[in-house]
Amino acid sequence: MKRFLIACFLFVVMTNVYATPEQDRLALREFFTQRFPDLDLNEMINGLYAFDEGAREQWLEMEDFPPYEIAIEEGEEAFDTPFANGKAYADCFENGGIGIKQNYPRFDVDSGEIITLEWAINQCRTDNGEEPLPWRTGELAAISAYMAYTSRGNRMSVVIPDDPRALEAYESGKEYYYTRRGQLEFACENCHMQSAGNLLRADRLSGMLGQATHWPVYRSKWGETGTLHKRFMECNSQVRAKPYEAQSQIYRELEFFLSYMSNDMEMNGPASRR
Amino acid sequence: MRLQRRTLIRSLLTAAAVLAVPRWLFAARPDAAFDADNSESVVKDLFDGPIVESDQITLKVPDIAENGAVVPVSVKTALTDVESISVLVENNPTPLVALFELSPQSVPDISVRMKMGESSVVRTVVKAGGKYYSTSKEVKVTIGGCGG
Amino acid sequence: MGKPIKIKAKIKGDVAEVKALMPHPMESGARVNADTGEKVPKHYIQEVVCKHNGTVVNTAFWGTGVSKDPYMAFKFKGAKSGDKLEISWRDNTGDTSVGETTFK
Amino acid sequence: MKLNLSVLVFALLAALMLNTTVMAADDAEYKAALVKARETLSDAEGKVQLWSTSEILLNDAEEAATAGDFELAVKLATEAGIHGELAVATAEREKKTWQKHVPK
Repeated sequence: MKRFLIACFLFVVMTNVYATPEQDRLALREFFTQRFPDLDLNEMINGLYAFDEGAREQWLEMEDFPPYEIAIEEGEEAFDTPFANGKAYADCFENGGIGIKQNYPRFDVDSGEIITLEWAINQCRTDNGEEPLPWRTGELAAISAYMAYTSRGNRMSVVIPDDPRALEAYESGKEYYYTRRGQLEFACENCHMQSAGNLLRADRLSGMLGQATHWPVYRSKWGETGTLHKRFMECNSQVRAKPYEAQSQIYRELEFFLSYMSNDMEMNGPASRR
Repeated sequence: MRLQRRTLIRSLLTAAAVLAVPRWLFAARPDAAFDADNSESVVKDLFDGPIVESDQITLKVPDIAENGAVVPVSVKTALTDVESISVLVENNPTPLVALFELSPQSVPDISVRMKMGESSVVRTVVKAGGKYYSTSKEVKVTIGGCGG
Repeated sequence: MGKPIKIKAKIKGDVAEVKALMPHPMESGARVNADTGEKVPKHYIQEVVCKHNGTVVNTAFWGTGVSKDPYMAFKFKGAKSGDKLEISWRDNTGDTSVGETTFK
Repeated sequence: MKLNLSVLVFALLAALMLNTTVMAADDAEYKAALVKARETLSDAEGKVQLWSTSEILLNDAEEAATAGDFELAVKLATEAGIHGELAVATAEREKKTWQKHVPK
């Protein structure tokens, strides 16, 4: 009996706590396959436009000459402009910073930090004696948009190295995603898994798969191009939870988890959304 | 004094530049029509003749606007000798959104993105061969685009 | 001088198709600045002129109802490879901007 | 009947006076409510569960206190504390249940 209980306990522990990130990802894909049997899951990189034909048509019209092209151009110019010390962004990144967005966020073994692309861009600046840029919109979002643009068509390939700190960061982001919060007591999961594709008042909700592939985004509601963390803050505010700062540890962990869930999906940033 | 003279010279130069432009392009921006707060005034200010409904015009706008701040609209027409195409959103604070004046070289097929404060009739008026033709469509707006 | 206009132009058969994106705030005068509580003054493009090899093909007059970062598309006949296309705007503050491209 | 009425009036007046003595909050009472609210709120924050409403309530409470309306200030600060308690309750419940929502 005792042995049976221990076996049960171990089974529960192994299936609950020690589901590997890869098991999580495959289970998530299975979840959406069950929910949307007729949908090509790859379409989910287009967010709500995977579910709403009328909205999709307007979106495609926007894509004819999307307003984020302004950010791409500004970003490219900033990216190519050397710092005061003569170095440039290209010197800070593998492959000169071109076509690498799919590898972010990454876990830095030396510092134990989750490095998002925006974090790396600002780190590149401060390493070269420049002031860091504001996190949410403007030049940083533009540079990120340009780098995302050069990464289009690549597959998301976030790596969780065999390091307990990396796994801990992943688990922390995962817990954040599934935990109800705020006065309205909504978890990210409530909107973007349970209710994905449904209308919440006038808003068609996107699904969790592919949520990390297309940033930064020109959101018509914002009237400008902004980063994923700007959206995190907005999501939190919408359920009346106090938002964290952009690039705070918890948001970077959330992005780490969210991006891993989109692994193997096509990079399609920057994008335009309602 | 000097400043005034400079201003005067500038206006003379502007006048000269304007005179050099062909007659059909001469029309200045109809500011009053753009400032008018109801579509009746716009119509009165802008169109000096009767307007007839026409099925020769294709007005493409969404049934439900994704976001009132950015509503794509296109107008094209099979009518010939098109001189201008205007777009009005009847319930906007100032209904006249755009007026395109087309040269004979133009193909009457234009697109623009516009703001809509609330659900409204969107109307287009095409001036062709000196006459006015129109068509309209109702657009539902769930997130208003005014003030945002 | 406003931000430069972005233009995409191509020739399909005998018709030139032009699309333009013009970075501009397009303030209607009705928006309230959330920080100061004050109304943001009107600041919007009033006139857009499109020229083919120096000849005006169309003029667009705009009100405050055109979206932020305006987009417009139009077509015209008679363009051929190597021709120039120029688009310029003027806003209610007197500011201007211009963009230019060559048909391929 | 007449006697009854004056007794009633007296009782009412007494109740009213008593009421004001009980309700008349002062600065000390507000400070106490504030300390209590801050405690629960920092507990909620530690559990990654702060509501966006709490800070607004505390700001409004501070404003009321500055204006001398301690009764309102106490009420708002207490409300903020309750939001904190509810957030903590959510945190403690979710800690046990969130895993159930992860697809397996």
